[in-house]
Amino acid sequence: MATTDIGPPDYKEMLPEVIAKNYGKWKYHEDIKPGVLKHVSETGDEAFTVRCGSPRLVSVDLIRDLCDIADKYCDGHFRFTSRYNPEFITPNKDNIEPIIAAIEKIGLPVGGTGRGISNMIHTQGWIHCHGAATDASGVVKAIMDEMYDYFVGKKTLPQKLRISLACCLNMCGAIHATDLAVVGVHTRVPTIDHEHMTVLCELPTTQASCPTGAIRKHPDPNIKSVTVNDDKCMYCGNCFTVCPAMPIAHAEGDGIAIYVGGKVSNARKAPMFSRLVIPYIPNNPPRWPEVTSVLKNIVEVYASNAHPFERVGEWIERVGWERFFKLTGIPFVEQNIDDFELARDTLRTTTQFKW
Amino acid sequence: MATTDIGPPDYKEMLPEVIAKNYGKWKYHEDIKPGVLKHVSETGDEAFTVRCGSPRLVSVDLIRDLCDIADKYCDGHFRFTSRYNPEFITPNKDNIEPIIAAIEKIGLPVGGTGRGISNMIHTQGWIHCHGAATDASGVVKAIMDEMYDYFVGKKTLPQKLRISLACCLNMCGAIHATDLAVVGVHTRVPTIDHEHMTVLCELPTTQASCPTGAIRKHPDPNIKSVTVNDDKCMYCGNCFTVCPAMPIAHAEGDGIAIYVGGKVSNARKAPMFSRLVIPYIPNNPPRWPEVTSVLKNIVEVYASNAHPFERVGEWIERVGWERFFKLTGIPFVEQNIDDFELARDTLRTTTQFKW
Amino acid sequence: MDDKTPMMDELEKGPWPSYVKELKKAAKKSDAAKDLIKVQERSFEEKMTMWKHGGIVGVAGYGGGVIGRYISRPEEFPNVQAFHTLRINHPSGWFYKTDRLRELLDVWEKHGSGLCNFHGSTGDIIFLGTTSEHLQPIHDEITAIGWDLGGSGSDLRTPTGCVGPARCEYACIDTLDFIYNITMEFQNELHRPPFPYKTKIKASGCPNDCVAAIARADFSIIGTWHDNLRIDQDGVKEYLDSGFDVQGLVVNKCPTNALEMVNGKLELAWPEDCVRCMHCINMMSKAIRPGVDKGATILVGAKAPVIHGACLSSVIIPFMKMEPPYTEFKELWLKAMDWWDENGRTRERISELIDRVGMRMFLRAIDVEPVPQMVYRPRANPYVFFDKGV
Amino acid sequence: MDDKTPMMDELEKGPWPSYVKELKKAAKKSDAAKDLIKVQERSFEEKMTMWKHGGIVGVAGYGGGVIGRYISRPEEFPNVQAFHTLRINHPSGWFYKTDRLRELLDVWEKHGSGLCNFHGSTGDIIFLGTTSEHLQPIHDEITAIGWDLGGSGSDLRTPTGCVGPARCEYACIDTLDFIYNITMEFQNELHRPPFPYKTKIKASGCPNDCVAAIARADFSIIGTWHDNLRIDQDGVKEYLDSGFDVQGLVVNKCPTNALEMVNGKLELAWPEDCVRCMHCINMMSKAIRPGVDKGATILVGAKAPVIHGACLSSVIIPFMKMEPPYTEFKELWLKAMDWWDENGRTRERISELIDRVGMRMFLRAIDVEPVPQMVYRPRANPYVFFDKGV
Ligand code: SRM
Ligand code: SRM
Ligand code: SRM
Ligand code: SRM
Ligand code: SF4
Ligand code: SF4
Ligand code: SF4
Ligand code: SF4
Ligand code: SF4
Ligand code: SF4
Ligand code: SF4
Ligand code: SF4
Repeated sequence: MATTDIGPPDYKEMLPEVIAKNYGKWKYHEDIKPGVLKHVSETGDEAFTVRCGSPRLVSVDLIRDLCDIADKYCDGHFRFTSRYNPEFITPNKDNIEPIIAAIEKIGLPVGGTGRGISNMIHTQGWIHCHGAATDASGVVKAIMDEMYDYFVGKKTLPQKLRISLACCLNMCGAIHATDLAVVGVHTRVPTIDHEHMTVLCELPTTQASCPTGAIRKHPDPNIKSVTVNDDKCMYCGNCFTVCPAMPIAHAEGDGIAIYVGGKVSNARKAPMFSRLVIPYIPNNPPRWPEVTSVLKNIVEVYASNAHPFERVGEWIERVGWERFFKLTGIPFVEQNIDDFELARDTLRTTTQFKW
Repeated sequence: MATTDIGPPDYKEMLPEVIAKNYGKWKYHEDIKPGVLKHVSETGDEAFTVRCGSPRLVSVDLIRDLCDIADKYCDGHFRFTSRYNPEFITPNKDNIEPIIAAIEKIGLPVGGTGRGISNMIHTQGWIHCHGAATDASGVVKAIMDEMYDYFVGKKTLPQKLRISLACCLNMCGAIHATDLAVVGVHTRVPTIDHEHMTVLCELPTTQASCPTGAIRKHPDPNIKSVTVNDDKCMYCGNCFTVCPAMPIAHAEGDGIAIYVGGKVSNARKAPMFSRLVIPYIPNNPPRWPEVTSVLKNIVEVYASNAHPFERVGEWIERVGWERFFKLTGIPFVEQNIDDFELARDTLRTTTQFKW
Repeated sequence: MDDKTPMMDELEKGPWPSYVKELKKAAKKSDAAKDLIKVQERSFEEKMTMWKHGGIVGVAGYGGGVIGRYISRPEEFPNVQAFHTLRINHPSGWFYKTDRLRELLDVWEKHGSGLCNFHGSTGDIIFLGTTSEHLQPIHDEITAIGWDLGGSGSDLRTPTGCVGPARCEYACIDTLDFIYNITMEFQNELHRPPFPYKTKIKASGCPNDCVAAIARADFSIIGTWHDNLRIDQDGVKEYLDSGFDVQGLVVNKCPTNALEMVNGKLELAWPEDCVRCMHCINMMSKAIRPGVDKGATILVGAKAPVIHGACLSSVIIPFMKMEPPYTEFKELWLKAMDWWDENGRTRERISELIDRVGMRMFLRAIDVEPVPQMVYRPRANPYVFFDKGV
Repeated sequence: MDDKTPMMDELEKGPWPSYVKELKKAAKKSDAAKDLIKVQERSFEEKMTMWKHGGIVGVAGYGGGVIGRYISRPEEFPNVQAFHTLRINHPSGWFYKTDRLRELLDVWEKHGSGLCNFHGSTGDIIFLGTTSEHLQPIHDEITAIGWDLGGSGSDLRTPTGCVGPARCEYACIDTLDFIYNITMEFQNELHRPPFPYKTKIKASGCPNDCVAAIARADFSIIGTWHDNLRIDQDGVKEYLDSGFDVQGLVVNKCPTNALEMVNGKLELAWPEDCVRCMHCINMMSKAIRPGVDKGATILVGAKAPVIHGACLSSVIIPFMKMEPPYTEFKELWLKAMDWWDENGRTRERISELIDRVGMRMFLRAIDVEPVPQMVYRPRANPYVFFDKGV
């Protein structure tokens, strides 16, 4: 009989000494330099953190390399952040530079703190998921190569800027509230494999899966299958999630949409959803140059227009979306206008707007 | 053969001389005193306007009295405002006091301009409508007696405050965007007159009329009628509007709800909807004292808390609805929380709030 | 039943003018008005309306303009057994010449209760209470003296506009002329209900929106300007000299911080940020005025709650010049009506249709390109149609 | 088919660390990893995923923790024919001791591709790619060394919390202890999918919300305080002396204007207006701190778009003390789960159920009184239920 339900290891065992000792006693922190934080405790203790980037999809060897660094400088402990970044914590200021050197030696960039761009939250993409409308790791690599200077602190921004990616509308990164969201999208109606429908799928579940009610029973009672009303289908792929007999991926139709201006922190403004600015960019592996260049443009326009400490969404809401489209030169198209369930609240019910 | 389609009289014939002459040439205006405006034209001409209140539901005699005043002081012209108030316009400053005296003589109050409370937009109520869940003219009289000082300028407010009333959810005054809205509401499920159903009503229309889909075909195929799912019915009375066999009025159940904070002007803030603050107050004719006292309370709390030139809704949105409920002492109840189609957008998706 | 009406009598008291007094004045000449007081008293006692659904009544050749109304207890209130209302189309801006108005009142006194609403909340004069036999004579007699019925039923309702250029320095469009022009042009749509449901047009001369167009009309025409507002520094000086707090009450309250005080001058420092909200103009009417390139923003969709909740109108055309004969507007409106007519369900207002099928369908039908001015912000959900390909 | 992977090779270039290099490292020891590179190259060529829907695979006694995955072209890529992932529950706060972690990696290298995600976007360690036969042995071996699977399917997913008191001066609750405590308490709910659909819990120590709880968890626990934030004037002076623009960057940016500079002192002049947004604290961590009466705001409902569009969590309990054993929270959560379980449809998240039946039903089920803190603003529509009478 297998052991079950033992749960994860107790975190207390995992804490570095300086952390265990000063747990709950931290007083303030300072940004020492890009990638390096100093936290000061009420006990007078100091903890220095060195953060670095990671591709997230890693070999066990890379993790072992990280362990080596931790063993050498951090009493055998390290952690990851909520955005996949390894962090090395030490009470010893003199360890900072050696840790940085060790990190750089294994090919990782030190950075990701402060007013710049941290690592991208992302998902599986073509590496592992059956539903992916675009790749994840490949696109992320292309984007982060472009944004590198903002990670390592060579360039800074008015405030933190988060980029996230999900390879389909399931949005596994929950990236619906992020400064820049990159989302894989289908744009073709699913095809239907009537032959395997009943073997592979439960018809009522399949019908219920459709947000717009586009899926109906097949009109021919002899065919135990469904039909899709093309006019109502907006290619969300939710039917495919529950029913493999409705494949939706399409080499020419699949691609990427860009959403902008979300945030989750409650600082200054309440959390905001990201908003669709570019409905479709075709997949263009291995470097998705159209995607990287629109993101670069948005980041630069933000950098030169926002007030200090203003997140992307705060800036846009202050100046207005009409101004955002003007400044970035992104064309406004019918897809930008909501027509789903809460659409009405997005319509501009005032004469107040900018030209 | 009757004459048809001649339309209303040409407005040009209806204009007072000073208006016709300075049409489109007005330069600025001044508030002379409560109820009196002065408009100055680029030609140098001046027009003085004296505005007064009216019960809206009037006899021809009262209109003839107004005509008399107009004949005497305003070259036989006068107008009404979009809130039912008669206005007398004269180029002659010396006419102001005589006009005021004449107006007061026929029992009307001079006022309704500037930062106070103007006449109430309202509807028919028990005077004429079959759907009324409360009266209109009676409630309006009771409220305006209470608000009189704000109309005649004895008391002023931070900014204009509009009160409107509709006697059922059809909201004929379109009062969904007014500072204080008084709305007649039913709170009981309609009864069904199965016997007369098919004579009086079209079944599909009746079913379609229900916003929540509470109306179904009668399960017994022999009964050509409908049933109502009590759990889904929120007493909107829309079924009764299209189907007389579904009466919904109920002496004990009918009453008044209070909505607060709407506006239509685009000044400073975009137009806003009024929001439910008190879901139900029983009808209490002839003076609806519970209604008048809650309105008075809200007006006074607004008067002593808002910034200058801040409308009710602007004030509340600035300080927060939690503060509004605290300051007014109005209890917050489950009905205040939206559960209709756009409910999600009203939920507080942030940790930012006041205690 | 006794004839005492204590609750009605109570409402004769108090400072606000009393409608009960009006009822009583009318009751002196009209039995119907007399009964109406009793009806009202009974409603107060029983906390219920005494009225039934109206039947179909009207005048020859028209499908609207009359609301049929019957009492539920004809034995008790015989004189208001039938008590219909007529809606009389007001002149633009609700201006009246007394002789013309008196003629109209005379007709009503002859044929009805002598009670009326000045005005109904759509904007008509309401003649309140008469019997079926009188309807046609009333119509014949009022048309003979140059008046006509307003709208009711599934038609274009009586359009209304603010006082505008007649007495307001802010007017950016000629609301009176526009309203009169379209009322005359669309007499057929107004009198013979051709649509899936009612539809309304209201016009305000500026964003203050004094006829509440944005809340109460399917088509809301609101005056605005496309260039910069005009500031007269002498005027500013006057305000400053008078002690008026220009910085606190004007500059600081501009919603987009477009204004600035520079060396005692008030400047539209960021003209491209001005959203023409009117606040500074309202505060300093002697010193600040709209620009000179005037026109209107056209917004669509306001209505009351039934069925999907109340709507405010939303921007469809950010800027349209509004000169007679208003061809551009009329073509737009007719295209919109055609589309609604073809696609709308019974009792579905145009905003509900837009909600149901999507704004893009509406824009295509009226040949209008999407612009960001139409929305506060783009969609958050990813449920996007590409029916024209990618 | 040739073995060249030019597009993969391209992604070895550039300054950001390359996942392709990681794949290649793993490929040295694992044929599956080797095939994975080819799979990825083929996807790049064909612009399509090569993966099929997963079948049901798992470990004894558990209903979750494994995602089954098969390749659509087993002939072409035989070594990834089956390529399942395991989700390993991380320790609170993602802290690791290297010896414990190395043991875990060894198990994975022995039984799988040697590729992993540190971490998955829910927060698990993801072991990426193995065959069905290896699943049970992996589980047996990791439990033997003190690790366990995380969640998948219709269960409580692996809860996560921010670094909190371990290294953050802002923490108002002990996120690490709380997450560990509930993870242990609800092992059954985590391993044996009992619900209509997945459900998530995340905890952040303060409103900065560094685990995005408000956007990514059905239950979002966010630290806050009920008294006033604390200002140390010596600290303020230091900032001022350093030339930091306290007025412009802090006072002026407070969303509710609760702060004021008075004679060189920074004061919370309107304490009742502070909405604990963290901005001033973030800006001046040496001078401003949360209050001392600490606890959490509990918000409910965040999720991704499927089916009704994405949701953010909304306030359910404005303030709850969070002390071990967290009984109040656990009772609340269990009541909510019971209600969801009884009323939720298949694949309906709790926020979708709340939307469908109304917040009042949820509040009644969890015995919570409505308070205005739950909403930005009250309803605008008049469609109100009175099922408990008036
Ligand atoms: C380490 C980490 C928590 C963890 O448990 O892993 C963390 C740690 C800190 N966060 Fe964070 N945040 C972390 C993810 C987040 C997230 C979540 C996310 O990015 O997915 C958010 C919400 C982002 C959003 O709104 O979209 C987040 C919003 C903040 C904010 C609010 C920023 C704002 O103004 O909106 C602050 C305050 C600030 O930056 O001044 C903050 C501040 C901090 C401080 C300064 C807190 C402290 O005193 O120690 C920490 C160092 C910040 C830095 O990186 O410069 N942290 N922080 C996470 C690092 C992620 C990374 O590797 O980049
Ligand atoms: C006469 C009338 C137009 C008409 O065609 O009949 C009118 C006339 C003027 N309005 Fe108005 N408004 C009139 C209804 C409205 C309405 C509609 C309503 O109340 O139903 C509104 C929208 C109200 C709302 O937002 O809910 C309205 C919002 C304004 C505003 C914006 C106020 C604000 O700050 O929100 C101004 C500007 C101001 O007050 O400074 C304004 C300003 C004015 C000015 C000063 C314009 C001018 O320069 O002549 C006029 C005199 C105002 C006064 O009463 O002190 N008028 N005004 C209407 C008088 C109604 C009445 O009898 O009380
Ligand atoms: C007379 C008037 C109220 C008043 O006392 O002023 C009125 C009276 C009625 N309205 Fe209205 N509406 C009146 C202005 C409005 C307005 C305001 C406006 O036009 O600015 C609205 C809100 C704006 C809108 O159009 O949505 C309005 C929204 C309704 C509705 C709800 C329509 C909707 O789509 O939500 C109904 C219900 C219906 O159409 O079945 C309605 C239905 C009715 C009916 C015909 C009752 C019915 O169920 O058929 C009422 C007849 C009452 C009677 O017996 O006299 N009435 N109605 C107003 C017309 C007077 C006039 O012509 O000047
Ligand atoms: C592995 C992971 C992505 C990653 O690369 O990090 C992932 C992968 C999958 N998710 Fe997810 N989700 C992952 C975190 C999330 C998150 C983020 C979070 O938890 O913070 C979300 C958004 C938050 C939420 O719960 O709504 C998320 C929302 C979804 C959804 C949409 C659920 C919804 O209600 O909208 C689906 C669709 C479904 O459940 O059928 C989904 C379904 C899936 C499936 C199982 C595909 C499917 O259709 O059944 C994916 C398996 C991919 C594979 O082959 O490996 N995944 N998924 C994440 C879990 C790793 C971990 O345990 O640490
Ligand atoms: S976002 Fe979609 S495609 Fe990507 S991992 Fe999640 S379910 Fe799979
Ligand atoms: S892709 Fe989405 S919208 Fe289209 S049929 Fe499938 S579930 Fe419905
Ligand atoms: S609001 Fe309702 S009850 Fe009142 S007049 Fe209009 S339809 Fe009749
Ligand atoms: S009153 Fe409204 S909710 Fe109730 S059955 Fe009638 S239409 Fe439906
Ligand atoms: S809407 Fe503008 S133009 Fe018309 S009356 Fe009001 S302030 Fe004047
Ligand atoms: S009109 Fe409004 S937005 Fe424009 S400058 Fe004046 S106050 Fe500012
Ligand atoms: S959420 Fe707050 S307590 Fe937790 S790490 Fe972020 S700033 Fe610190
Ligand atoms: S925490 Fe936020 S709301 Fe409170 S005083 Fe500081 S900046 Fe203002």
